[in-house]
Amino acid sequence: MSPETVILVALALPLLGAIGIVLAGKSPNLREGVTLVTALGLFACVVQLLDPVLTGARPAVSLLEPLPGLPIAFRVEPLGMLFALIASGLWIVNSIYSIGYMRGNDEKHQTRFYVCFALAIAAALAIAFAANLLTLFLFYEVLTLITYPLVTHAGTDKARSGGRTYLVILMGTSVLFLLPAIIYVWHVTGTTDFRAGGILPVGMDKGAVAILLALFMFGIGKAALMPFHRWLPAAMVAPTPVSALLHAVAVVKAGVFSVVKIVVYVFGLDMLAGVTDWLIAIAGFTIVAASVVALHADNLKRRLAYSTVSQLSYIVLAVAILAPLSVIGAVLHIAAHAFGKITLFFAAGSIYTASHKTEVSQLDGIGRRMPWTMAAFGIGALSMIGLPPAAGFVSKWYLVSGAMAQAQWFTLAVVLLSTLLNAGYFLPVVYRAFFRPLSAEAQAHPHGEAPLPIMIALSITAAGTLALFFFPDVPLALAQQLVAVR
Amino acid sequence: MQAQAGAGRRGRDDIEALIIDILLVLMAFTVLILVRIRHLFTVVVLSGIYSFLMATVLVALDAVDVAMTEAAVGAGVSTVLLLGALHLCKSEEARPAHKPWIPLAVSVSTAALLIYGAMGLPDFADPDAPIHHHVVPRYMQNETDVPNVVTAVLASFRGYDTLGETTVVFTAGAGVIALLRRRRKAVEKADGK
Amino acid sequence: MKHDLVLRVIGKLLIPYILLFALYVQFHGDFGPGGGFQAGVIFAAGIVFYALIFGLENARQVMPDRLVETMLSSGVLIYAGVGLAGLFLGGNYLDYFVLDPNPVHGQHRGIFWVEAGVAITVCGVMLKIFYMFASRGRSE
Amino acid sequence: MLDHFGYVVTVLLMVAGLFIVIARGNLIKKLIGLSIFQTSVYLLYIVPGKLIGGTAPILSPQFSVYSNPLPHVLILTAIVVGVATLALGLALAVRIREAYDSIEEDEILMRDQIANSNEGMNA
Amino acid sequence: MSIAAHLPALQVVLPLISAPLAVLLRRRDLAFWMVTAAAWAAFATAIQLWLQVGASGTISYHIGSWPPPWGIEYRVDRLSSFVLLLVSGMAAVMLPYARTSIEREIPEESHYLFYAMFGLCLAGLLGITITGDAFNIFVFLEISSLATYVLIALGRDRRALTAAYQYLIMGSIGATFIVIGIGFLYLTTGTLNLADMAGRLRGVESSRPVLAALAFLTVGISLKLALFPLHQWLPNAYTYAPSPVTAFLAATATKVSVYVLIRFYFSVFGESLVYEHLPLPQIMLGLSLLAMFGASFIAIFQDNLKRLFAYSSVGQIGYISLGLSFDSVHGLTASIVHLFNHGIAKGAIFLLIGGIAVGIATPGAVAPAPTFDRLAGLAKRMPLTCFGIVLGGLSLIGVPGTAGFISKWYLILAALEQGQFWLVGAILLSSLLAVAYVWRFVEVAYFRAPPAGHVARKEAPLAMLIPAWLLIAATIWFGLDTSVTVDTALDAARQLMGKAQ
Repeated sequence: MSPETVILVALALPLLGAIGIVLAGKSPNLREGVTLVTALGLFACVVQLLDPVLTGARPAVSLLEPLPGLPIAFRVEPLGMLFALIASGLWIVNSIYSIGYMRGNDEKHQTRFYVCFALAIAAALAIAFAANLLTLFLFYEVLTLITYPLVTHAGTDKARSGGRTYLVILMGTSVLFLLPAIIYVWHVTGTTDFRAGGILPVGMDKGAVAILLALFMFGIGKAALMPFHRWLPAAMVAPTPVSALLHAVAVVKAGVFSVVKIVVYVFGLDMLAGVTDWLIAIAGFTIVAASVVALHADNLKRRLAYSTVSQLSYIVLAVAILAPLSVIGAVLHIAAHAFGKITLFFAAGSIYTASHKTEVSQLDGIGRRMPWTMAAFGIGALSMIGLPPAAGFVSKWYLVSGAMAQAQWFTLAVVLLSTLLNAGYFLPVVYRAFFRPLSAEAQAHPHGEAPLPIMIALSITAAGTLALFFFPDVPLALAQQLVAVR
Repeated sequence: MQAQAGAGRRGRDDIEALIIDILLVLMAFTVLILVRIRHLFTVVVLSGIYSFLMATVLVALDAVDVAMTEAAVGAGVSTVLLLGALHLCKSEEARPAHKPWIPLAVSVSTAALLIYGAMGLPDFADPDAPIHHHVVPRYMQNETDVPNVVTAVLASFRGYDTLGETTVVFTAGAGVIALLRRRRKAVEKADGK
Repeated sequence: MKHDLVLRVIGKLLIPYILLFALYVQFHGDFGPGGGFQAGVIFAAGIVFYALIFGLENARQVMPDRLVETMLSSGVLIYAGVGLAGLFLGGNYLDYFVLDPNPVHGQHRGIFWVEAGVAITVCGVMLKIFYMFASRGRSE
Repeated sequence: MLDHFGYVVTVLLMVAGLFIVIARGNLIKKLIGLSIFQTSVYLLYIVPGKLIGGTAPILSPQFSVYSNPLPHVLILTAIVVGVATLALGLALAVRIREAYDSIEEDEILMRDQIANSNEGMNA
Repeated sequence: MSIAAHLPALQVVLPLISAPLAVLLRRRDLAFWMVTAAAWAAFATAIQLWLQVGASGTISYHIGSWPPPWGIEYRVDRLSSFVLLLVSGMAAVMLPYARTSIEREIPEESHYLFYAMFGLCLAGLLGITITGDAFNIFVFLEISSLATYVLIALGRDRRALTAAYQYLIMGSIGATFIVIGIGFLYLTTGTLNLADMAGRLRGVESSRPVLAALAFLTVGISLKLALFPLHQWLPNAYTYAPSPVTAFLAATATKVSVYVLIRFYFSVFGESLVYEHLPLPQIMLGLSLLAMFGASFIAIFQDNLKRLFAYSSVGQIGYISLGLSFDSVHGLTASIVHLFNHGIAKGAIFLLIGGIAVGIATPGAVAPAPTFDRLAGLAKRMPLTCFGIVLGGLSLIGVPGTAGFISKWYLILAALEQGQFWLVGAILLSSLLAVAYVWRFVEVAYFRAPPAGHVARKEAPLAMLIPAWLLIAATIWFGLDTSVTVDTALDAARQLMGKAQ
């Protein structure tokens, strides 16, 4: 297959998978089988694209042209390649995990769940491969809409209200800020294509650039920059696999991916020199503030959610520094955070499935009953804090190097402070789990590890988190390509 | 001799205009009374009188075809229909519940706009007005060999309008059948309650 | 009113003239005021008059509902048909010139049929509406 | 003479008709107002078509000045439209009277509100 | 006789003849086939005309072979051919739907009259669109209006009667205003032919009767197209009319009125008169914003789904009139595209709501109003219907990939051209209101448990689903491939503004 065909197949496969899931809806085993096969097939497709991209090819396809000069088109470049690899790869693991979780908790509407999941992955891939802003925006919205049923999966009042927040913030920011920004870009340049080095005219008014940047940054609500981060904790009402894949990988990464992509391919790093100070400040504030909230959150998923808010801003911050090294850091962090955070969510879901515990304060001594889960949690936590031998260390290293190169002392201070805060809210969990005695109440309800599929998935991602520390070659190569093409 | 004829003619013309004006004033009175009266039977009778006056004015304005139609339709058909409907309904109008300020404002501003526009129109009976010069002369050439120009224009030049007009009548007829046809069951009464 | 002898006698005398007058208005429309519409209304008025004096049921025997409803649509069809005839004879829609080898005669012919169509529909509709209202009755 | 007297009276008639339509709540009176409104528009078309000393537009060797026939044609159509509207309006009024037992707008509105609130309670 | 040359006449005459034939035959099935065949023929004609106009420019057809301005001229240009396409296409799709739908809504003995009225309404709308004569517009407007009043009154709820009556009064006032406007124009120019009128107006620009005519036509037509403060007739009419009627009206009637407004503004008065001598654009801008926000806001709080989307229509009309207020090619393009796109989407939604009415009815009984408490958990029973409404709703919101996005794009473009950035914000903000009302439906239908003791529901019959889904598919199609819609609208706008390439 030519790379162009592979792109189309990769986009179509999850859609076909969704149809297959609907058809197989009556038989759960067949249905989950379809999901797994689709996920594996998809990953195989995406991997096929890796070699051409690494050797410098940029396969592209154009589908339709709804508006003159504004086609719906796809083009694979390093950044999108990486995002696609992560999303499709983790979908496999997450599918395995979902099987254990959804069955273990007797969730309803499972067919709808798997269908929406497949469609969400299709949308994420389309975002990854988008060749222009319009295509990106189109699938960005599709992703919002298609994940809405996943967020409100439980159908309770709480879920509905969470879903409403989710929709209002994501739709609102994208329609009110992102869309005008795209239209403005088109108005100024006559195109919305992503091009290396940016498309905005050289010598554009700095004020206009700053406003445009602000529109983009706040418009991409999925990047959860404060004050538009509220949807992320709200979305935690969803079942854990949703939180894991979508709110650690696909959705939020679609957000920061768009941030990086727009900064690199629409503005160009040079264009932004001198107009990103406020962004650094806001990203820095978000990192610290979210960490402080996480510190006080007792609900484990909520703590993880705020940790995500904080970690996403690392990526925004890294990009805002505008140093090539820090951009590499941002790209690596997309990968590192994806593996680390999905591990953490998996662990949280594992705890919930096995023991129905949701609060940090209930976790005393649980490490003795669920050693594997809590070990994996520990690895994820290391990655979040940025300690070796976890992936988070590599990305933070690049980030810090970039900041040093630009003499960004504020950034360094933020990173240092947040590292401490991260340690402050993750390590106590690990400590409680392994070194505190089981509470009396917990002793009355014995339980072991979570079901096997959960454990398999958990182990894979934890191993991945470690592996990325030792073998960051592929993401690094892609990131370097991204920066080199300037 | 000629001057005398001219003077006589002008006298006749003035009388023509005067008759028209008197009739118009009468119509205005009829309508003003009509606004006030709440007994619907009287209102219907007054509207019949109004139509007759209208028909008379139309004769004075040389619109004999229109006058004939207005007499037959306005004074005849409409009155019969109204009486028929009144027969099926109550014949006393309720006292208005609130002061009609908004309708009054709407009416007055419409009037102002109308006057504003009408004052710019060509004078009454101005032979130089554009309507007498642009399209009409050809109608007067009698290409269809039908002396009544109104009929010729109605049925031939603008025959398509008249097809539309016939269709309007047909629509009303079929519509009234659809609305007043006896239902096998009285459904709509049961619904709202 | 049904039993008012004077009215019945006058009606009997008058109604034929009303109907005749309607025909006059119809066919004299080319030369004087009048035409299909007025004729249709006057003809219908004659029947309505009849219905008022001799009762609705009698009128319905003279002009049965079936006939009236047929008139309703056939008038429009005649009119539109004249238009189509113009098409088939090689002219535009509603082109009367082509209805006869002599264009002016064609106009006469076209106008005649068109006016007939108008009269039929108008008469039918007026009667039908009258019937519908009259037969509705007060329903308490 | 008053050159625009005809127009002024026409406007008065129109506005009186319009006023009855909007201000009155009785369905039949509204329709009468509507037909006065429509009828008075006839004058707007016909009055300017009149030529003093002219005759009705029926061609004859005796006359040379004719009033304008085109407005007559248009107004013939308008009259027909007017009566068609009136017939339909009255038919509707009769049906409303049967369904609501009233032809006063306020009463009908009130009855609808009651029906609406009942609907809400049943649900 | 060669048919191709007479298509403009046949376009209107075929549906017009089908109606009396339907009444003459009096048989339900014959009437249905008669009117449906006429509608399909009209659609085929419209496609052919659209192609012809696209290939060789404006067509002028002289009825009765009398040349304009003496006779009545039919004039098909880019804009009218586009609107003809919309109107006849909608009728062609909706009639088969109506056949199944009215079985449950209208007593059987009235069916033939329903079809006749439908045919007349169609003929009237097509006639308004195609004619090049001012008075002829009025005549055909009345045909379609009278037919519409009857169609609305055929609804089963008694409130349908009052809705029809209210519409009759407001519609007749509007029509009379239009006659007054045409009268002023006629008295100043001496002609009734639109093109001729435009030519003769150049000499007498901005004289008082012309300005009065502009005002009366604007108000009269605005009544018909339900521009914001003049929309009062619309919500009740849409709510209580039989479902196919609501769908057809929503998709075509107001759109044709918009067409008439555009026709008068650009083809008769000329943009310089409309846009320079009066504060009309400002007024229209204000009213449009009021509609976009006011009506959409009211829509959010409606409990009856039909009424909700009726108010949404009023709001969406605001977008159309907003495009008109710009006085630019892109603004006009936005209006034209949106009248098409919104027509399709709203038509589809109302068709689907008709399906819901069937679905929630107990067999044999009158369908209850589609209020939200009856719709809880409906998506499970009627997945296709509900999903269709969601897709249609996305088009109302203007989500990319749907037709609604395309029109909003041009609207925003027009605002940007004039440097009105705040307006871009307003347009986008108002689409969030659309999100709110569409999402009310989504939440109720998808995420609320069905009411206890609810009747068994199943998907609407295929005969109703297929037409509705055809339109939904069209909504998506025209969101992705705009070669038909945008190209035609751009051409039409350029033609109207005298900026043809």
